[in-house]
Amino acid sequence: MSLYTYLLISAIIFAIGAYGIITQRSGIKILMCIELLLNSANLNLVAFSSFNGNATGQVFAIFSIAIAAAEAAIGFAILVALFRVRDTINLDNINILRW
Amino acid sequence: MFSDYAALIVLLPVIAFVLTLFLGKKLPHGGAYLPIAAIAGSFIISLGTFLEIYPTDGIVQQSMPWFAGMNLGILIDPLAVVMLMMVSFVSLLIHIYAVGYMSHDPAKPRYFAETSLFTAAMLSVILSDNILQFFISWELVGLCSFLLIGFWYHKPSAAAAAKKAFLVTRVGDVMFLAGIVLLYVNMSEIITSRAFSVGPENFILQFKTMFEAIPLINPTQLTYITLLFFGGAIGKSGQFPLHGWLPDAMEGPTTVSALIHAATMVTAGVYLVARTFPMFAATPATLSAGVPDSLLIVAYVGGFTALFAATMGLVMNDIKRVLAYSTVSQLGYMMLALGTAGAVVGAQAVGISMFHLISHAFFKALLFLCAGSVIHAVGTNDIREMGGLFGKMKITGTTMFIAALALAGIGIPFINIGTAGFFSKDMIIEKAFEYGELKGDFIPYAFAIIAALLTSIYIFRLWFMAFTGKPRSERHSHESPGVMTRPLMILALFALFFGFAHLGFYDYLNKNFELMTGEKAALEGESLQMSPIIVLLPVIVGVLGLLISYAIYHRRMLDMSKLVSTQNPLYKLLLNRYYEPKIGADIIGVKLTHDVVAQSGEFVDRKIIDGLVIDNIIGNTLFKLGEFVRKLQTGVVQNYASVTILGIGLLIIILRIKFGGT
Amino acid sequence: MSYGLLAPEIILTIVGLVIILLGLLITDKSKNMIGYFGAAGLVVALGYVLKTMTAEGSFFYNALVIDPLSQIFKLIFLIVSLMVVIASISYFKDNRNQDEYYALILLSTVGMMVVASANDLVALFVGFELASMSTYVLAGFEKKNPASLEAALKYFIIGSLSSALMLFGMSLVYGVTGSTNIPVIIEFFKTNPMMATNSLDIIAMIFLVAGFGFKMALVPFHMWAPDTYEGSPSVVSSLLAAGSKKMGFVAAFRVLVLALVAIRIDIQMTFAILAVITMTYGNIVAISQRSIKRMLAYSSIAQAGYISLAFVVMTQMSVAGGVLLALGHALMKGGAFIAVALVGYMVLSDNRNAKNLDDIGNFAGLGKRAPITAFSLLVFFLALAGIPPSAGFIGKFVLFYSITIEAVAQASNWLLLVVIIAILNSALSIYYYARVIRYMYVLPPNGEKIKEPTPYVVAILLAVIGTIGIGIYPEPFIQMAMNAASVLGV
Amino acid sequence: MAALISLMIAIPLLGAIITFLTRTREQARSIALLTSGLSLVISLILFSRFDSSISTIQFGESYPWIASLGVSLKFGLDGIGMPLVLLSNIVIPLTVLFAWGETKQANQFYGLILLELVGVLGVFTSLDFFVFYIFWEIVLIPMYFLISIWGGPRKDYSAIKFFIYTHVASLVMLLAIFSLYFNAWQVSGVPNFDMFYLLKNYSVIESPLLKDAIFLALLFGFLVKMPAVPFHTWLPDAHVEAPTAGSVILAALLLKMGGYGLFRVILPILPFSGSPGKLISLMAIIGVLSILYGTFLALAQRDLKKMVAYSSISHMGYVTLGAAALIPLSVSGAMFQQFSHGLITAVLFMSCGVIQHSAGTRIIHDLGGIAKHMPKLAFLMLAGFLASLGLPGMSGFIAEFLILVNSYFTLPTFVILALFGIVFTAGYHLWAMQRAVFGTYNEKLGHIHDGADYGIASMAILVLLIIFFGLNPNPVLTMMTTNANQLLNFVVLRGVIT
Repeated sequence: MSLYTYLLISAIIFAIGAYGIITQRSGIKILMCIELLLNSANLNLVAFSSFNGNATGQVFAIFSIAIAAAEAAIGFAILVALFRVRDTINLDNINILRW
Repeated sequence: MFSDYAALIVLLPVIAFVLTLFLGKKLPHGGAYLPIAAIAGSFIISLGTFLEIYPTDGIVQQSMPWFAGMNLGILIDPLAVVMLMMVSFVSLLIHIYAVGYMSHDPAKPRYFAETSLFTAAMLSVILSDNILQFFISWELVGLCSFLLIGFWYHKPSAAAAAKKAFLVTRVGDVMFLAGIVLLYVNMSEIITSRAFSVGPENFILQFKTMFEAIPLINPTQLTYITLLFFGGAIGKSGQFPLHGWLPDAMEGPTTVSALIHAATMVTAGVYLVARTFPMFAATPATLSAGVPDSLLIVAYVGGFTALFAATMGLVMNDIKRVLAYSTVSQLGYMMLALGTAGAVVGAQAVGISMFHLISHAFFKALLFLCAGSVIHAVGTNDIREMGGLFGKMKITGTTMFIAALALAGIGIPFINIGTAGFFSKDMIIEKAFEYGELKGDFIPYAFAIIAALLTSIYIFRLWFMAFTGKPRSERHSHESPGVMTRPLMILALFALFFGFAHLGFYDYLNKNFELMTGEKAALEGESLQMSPIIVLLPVIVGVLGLLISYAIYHRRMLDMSKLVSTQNPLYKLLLNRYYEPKIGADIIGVKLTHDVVAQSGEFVDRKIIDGLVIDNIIGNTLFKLGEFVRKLQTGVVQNYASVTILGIGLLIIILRIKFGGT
Repeated sequence: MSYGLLAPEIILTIVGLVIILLGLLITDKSKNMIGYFGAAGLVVALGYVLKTMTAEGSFFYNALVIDPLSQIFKLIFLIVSLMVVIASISYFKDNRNQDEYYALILLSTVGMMVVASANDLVALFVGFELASMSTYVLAGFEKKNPASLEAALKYFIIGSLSSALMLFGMSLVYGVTGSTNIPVIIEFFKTNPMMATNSLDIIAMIFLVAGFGFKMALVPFHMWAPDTYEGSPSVVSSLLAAGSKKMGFVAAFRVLVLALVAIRIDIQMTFAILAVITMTYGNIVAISQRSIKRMLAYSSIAQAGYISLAFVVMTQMSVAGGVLLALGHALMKGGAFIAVALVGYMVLSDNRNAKNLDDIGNFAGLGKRAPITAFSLLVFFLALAGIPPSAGFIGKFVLFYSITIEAVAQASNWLLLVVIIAILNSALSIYYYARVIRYMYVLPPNGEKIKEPTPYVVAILLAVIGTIGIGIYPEPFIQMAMNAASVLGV
Repeated sequence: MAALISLMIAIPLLGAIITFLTRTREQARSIALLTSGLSLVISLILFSRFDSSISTIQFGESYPWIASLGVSLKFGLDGIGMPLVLLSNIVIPLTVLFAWGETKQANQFYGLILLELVGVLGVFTSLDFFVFYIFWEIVLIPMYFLISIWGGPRKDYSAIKFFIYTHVASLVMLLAIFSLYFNAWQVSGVPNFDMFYLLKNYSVIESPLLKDAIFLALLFGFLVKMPAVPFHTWLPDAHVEAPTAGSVILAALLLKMGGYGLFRVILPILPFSGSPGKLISLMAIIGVLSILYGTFLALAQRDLKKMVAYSSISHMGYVTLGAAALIPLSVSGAMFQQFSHGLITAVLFMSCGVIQHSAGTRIIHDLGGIAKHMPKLAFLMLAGFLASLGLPGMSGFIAEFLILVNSYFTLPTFVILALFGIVFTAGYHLWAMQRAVFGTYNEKLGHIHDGADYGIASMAILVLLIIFFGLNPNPVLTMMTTNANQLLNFVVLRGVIT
């Protein structure tokens, strides 16, 4: 597989993630889409690392995975707190702050 | 010795002004004695100066630098000294008279302060040795006139008349100022081009410097300058077409009318032309260039005004209005004298004109004071409500009759006995005739002689209506107190006998411009020998006018009711003063200037420049835009994400287009 | 190798961790002490930074560098954190979660400082995320308040999206250049200029811009900012607007030099458009706000527009101007949000159940009710509007000046147009500031005069002194900014 | 006694701070009067030591400030600045005196007035463009507050319009300052904000287009302040709503900053601009347009104060015209017009203030005959109005006369146009006097009475000064002429006009 195949796949994943963020209403799904975005970048990094012949990319990817985990944790925490107050995580309804 | 204190002539009344204004309330008679004393001082110094310089043909010149190359200074030459004596003397008499006349007015201090300031300003006009100081004093005279016309400011008509007087004369003043601007520019160009050197004692706008530079000034420019000066004179002396303010100015106290609008201030215009006469006289050289001769215009305007004002004098019913139009008419004579005689006898015209000016000052002041005395007695201005007053007011009646005779110019020709007006006015009419002979243009003469007839008719109409016949009002009238009648008698003496001074006067004034510049003016031509009929004619029309009035208004030989009715268009035209107030004030003043120009300006300013551009286009658009854009912030987070991603997409597209893609 | 130059970060990390530990050990009542402890830590760190303003050094295989640019931004972050911490002593008084709060603030500050020093994309990303994640939590710290949670959620979603975008961009850069070390990347583009203009690289650049732009609140990556600033606790808004926003700028300064080397004119034009749209948008929308925090948020967007003008020409002068304005903005906006927090305190003391604490109506007669706050807000607003003598003026002055001279030097009409638009914007902003000023000083008060709590006052006065001080004696700050700019070698 | 100028600026600044902190209005006004009076004393000392025969900067002071930008605190006075410093120091204490009875937030009120003094003094004395700009901007803020706290019904709109409009103009001017600064920097390699230095290097700029752009930007900045038509629309609004003290300061001092800019900045660079001929015509057109437009608009006003505001526009038009004529005496006339208008307009606005205060209205039609009950006011107001319409013997005449007479050399057509305005100028002044002050007393006004003594006193002092300078303009005119001559040396050298 050439580099471009990886890039293509990563681009597709990225696109799916982006599309999901725009269209989904559930907070959880949006979190998952963000994970998709991050992982498309990770895929890139690893692929480039392999083709560039140095390990920096893989190191970067490991960092990024760790961060993504933390991020997801925070995201869920916020969603839980929100759910306690508002009884919903449908993002369409969460718009008291606007204009 | 007196001439060293010449500055005091002006300063004394100024000091009196300040003192009276602030201390007048605490002094008896509203502090009237301060200005009287001060003006008496001015008169004494003037007289003393005259006696000093008359025998030696001297002149007094004092000057000091002021600002930016201008100066303040004093010039007392024959022209100035006779004016000084006249103004201070008449003013003194009128002030004395006013002590009685104004005795019941609560605002006496203000009155006397203002008349005192007026006298100072007028004396300063006369004394000025440069045109700027002349202009400044001239404006102050106008200011005082404004203040005094509006003396009873709580009367709306008085406030309106004051405003009108100031505005109309302002039109002339602006022309005068424009003339000064033009003169200054020409003078400084002459000076910088070094074609002309000024000594350290000479200043750019000094009369002396100006007159010396006359030959160097471009003749066309000189004509413009003189015409603009004359424009100023038209405004101040109430010549056509800026005459309308003067009859309205009668809203002030009668003493003011006598002082300002008859004897002194209005003559400032004539004095201006006389003062700068060498410049006017130098203009005919440009006739060939198609530019009109300034003196010709002076003559025509003066002559026309003399006639024009006299026609209105015929129909006025307000005693002061009649006298006001008479003043306008007589000022026209003075202008006419400067214009026609200037062409015939050169600078001697100044003497002729000034002589009429001074004799007019005496008899017109007298007329007004008499009118004041009458008004004081009957409490109305309307001559239709007077009548039969002679029995009750002998002194007033007699003195007024003398004044009327003087105004009508009645005397006995060939043996030279007559009233002041006889000598002064007949001389002008004769010169107008000579001018006709010389130039083949008898129009000025025609103006003058017809006006003389009308003058005689209206003044005796006034006298007969007021003093003879049956009383037409119930009011019990009585003679005025001595403080008022004594000045009348003094003035009557002058009105009767001043004329005999005419020869000496002419001689003295003829030297005027020679003394200043040191050059001898060429005497132009000997007087023509005149046919007796021409010499007699002015007197004949004068007497004729008297008889006509006697017939109509005393003997009631003619029924005037047909003529004197608003059905008669001519009468209506005259009574409405040729619709001048309507055209001047309503149409030009209010409709055109205020309603059309100013209001449309206001509209443009508020609605277009400010409203449309600033408020609507800039202000409202921004607010509306803000309100609109604000709504894009929906509060839904997916939309935010969409915008972010859309933004990235757009950026990529923009940059790809830039690069064409690789 | 000595790690002395990294002492501030180390101290803050330790203090942060100790605070968490302390929180477990002490009673809820004595937690009010923690704020002072945090402030002390910040003061020590600040002292270190001030001492080493001109120091240079590099650490961890050149992943972190200490240079004037990093130091001046660290200064900004530390000052802001200090202000926020001091103000929070009042704001979060008697809150039983104070320990976590202060720990998060300190950690987020460490994150920002790491970004300021980052010389490697990995370090940059890690620092970015540290700061971001701490602030996500901080934004939602009032966990009973739906607005606060909503703010946190929006901030979090858009923030993570941006992080992902940025990471994606970084991956592409790494792919093209084979390195994550910024100087190496720049060197690579310098030697291979052709590489710089391929599509991948442009996309990478845009993704990076999006990532930084999110923090900077640059249109179109700004959408979260008004909601988050409005919903978060005011002191946290202060940290976000004044502190973490600047993180985006320092990252952009470091990385986008590369853009400058790479694609020059076009990125210039793009930034110019972004900057102009941002400032205009911010100002126009700010006009009609009734919530002062929201208005400040939009004003903050507008300010981001001004600061990003620095990228348009990328001269030493313009970067210095950007840095100065960033410094000024940190003080002014930080102070302003804290002042709003004080107003909220005041309103609550009137009425415990009051809603819309930052409604403009609550500012009526503030000049009488809380004179120090009102005066400080006046100073901040005038400074934000660019009226001299103030930090805002000096920053704008240098910045606008740098653009003008470029416009003149390049005879570039569109650059001139950009400045003129910036200037008109600056004038327009007066409108909404003046509106608040009017409420404060012209309208009658609707309550009694209050006693302003000391911690707030200290924090606000710190900002006021900084704002005016820079305005009156800008010389050392200009020097610092110029030094910082010279690091970039532009 | 080297630092007199900075002392003169520092005293009112200190006074302002103290005033803000005082508690009672008696303290506040006493301190305001005291400090502004001290400042007046210093300016009188400066004035008496001033050598009118030299055109260079006197009493120069310089302190380093922002070295990296080349900014230093440079102050100094010459014939352009000295009279305006004197004017400021005359007007402000009198304004404080006039507003002696202010009760609303008095300490802030007097403090802001003192801050205005600080601002204008700074503008008129600073010789460093950066410092100049700072003072230029500082002036806005107190005025904004004066209007928006103590103003009339539409004060919000007016205050903000004033603030933004003039601020935009300052910013445009700032751009031009940038360009000048950059240019000078390139020439010498050293950053320097010295005003004269920047202006001197203007001629080095190569592109005529750029030169003109800089010139126009500066001109715009000053014309808005003056204000000249068509950039004047902020002025009527500001004046109508401002409190009397604010109007007085605005018209008497703030407008003068624009004129000061013309002399200090515009004239020195005018001969070196890209197309001086066109720019001169532009200035002349704007000047005459302002004169006539202001006059006619004043004629249309129903509100006395608005009328006075438009008359200010008209009078400031003379300044532009005189400056554009580039004749030494026309320029010094224009400078004198600034000085004189400052005194006159103060009287006019004070009159409006007294009328508003006691009659409760300023609409001319609603007044009438107030002279009956307010004789002192009527007298002083009449004096002010007469001065304003250019009555000889008052300072306004000297200025307008010098401008008209001397501008005729280079701009004859414009002078003739301006002359037309004079009649109408007299017209609206007298019309207003007649309707408002004279005539039958309008009984609807109820019982009115003369203004308070301190107000009348300060007006009287101003009237005396107007008359004094009308009779003897030399104390200030001489120094103006000296500097005007020096300014125009360049003009002659460059052969801009022949």
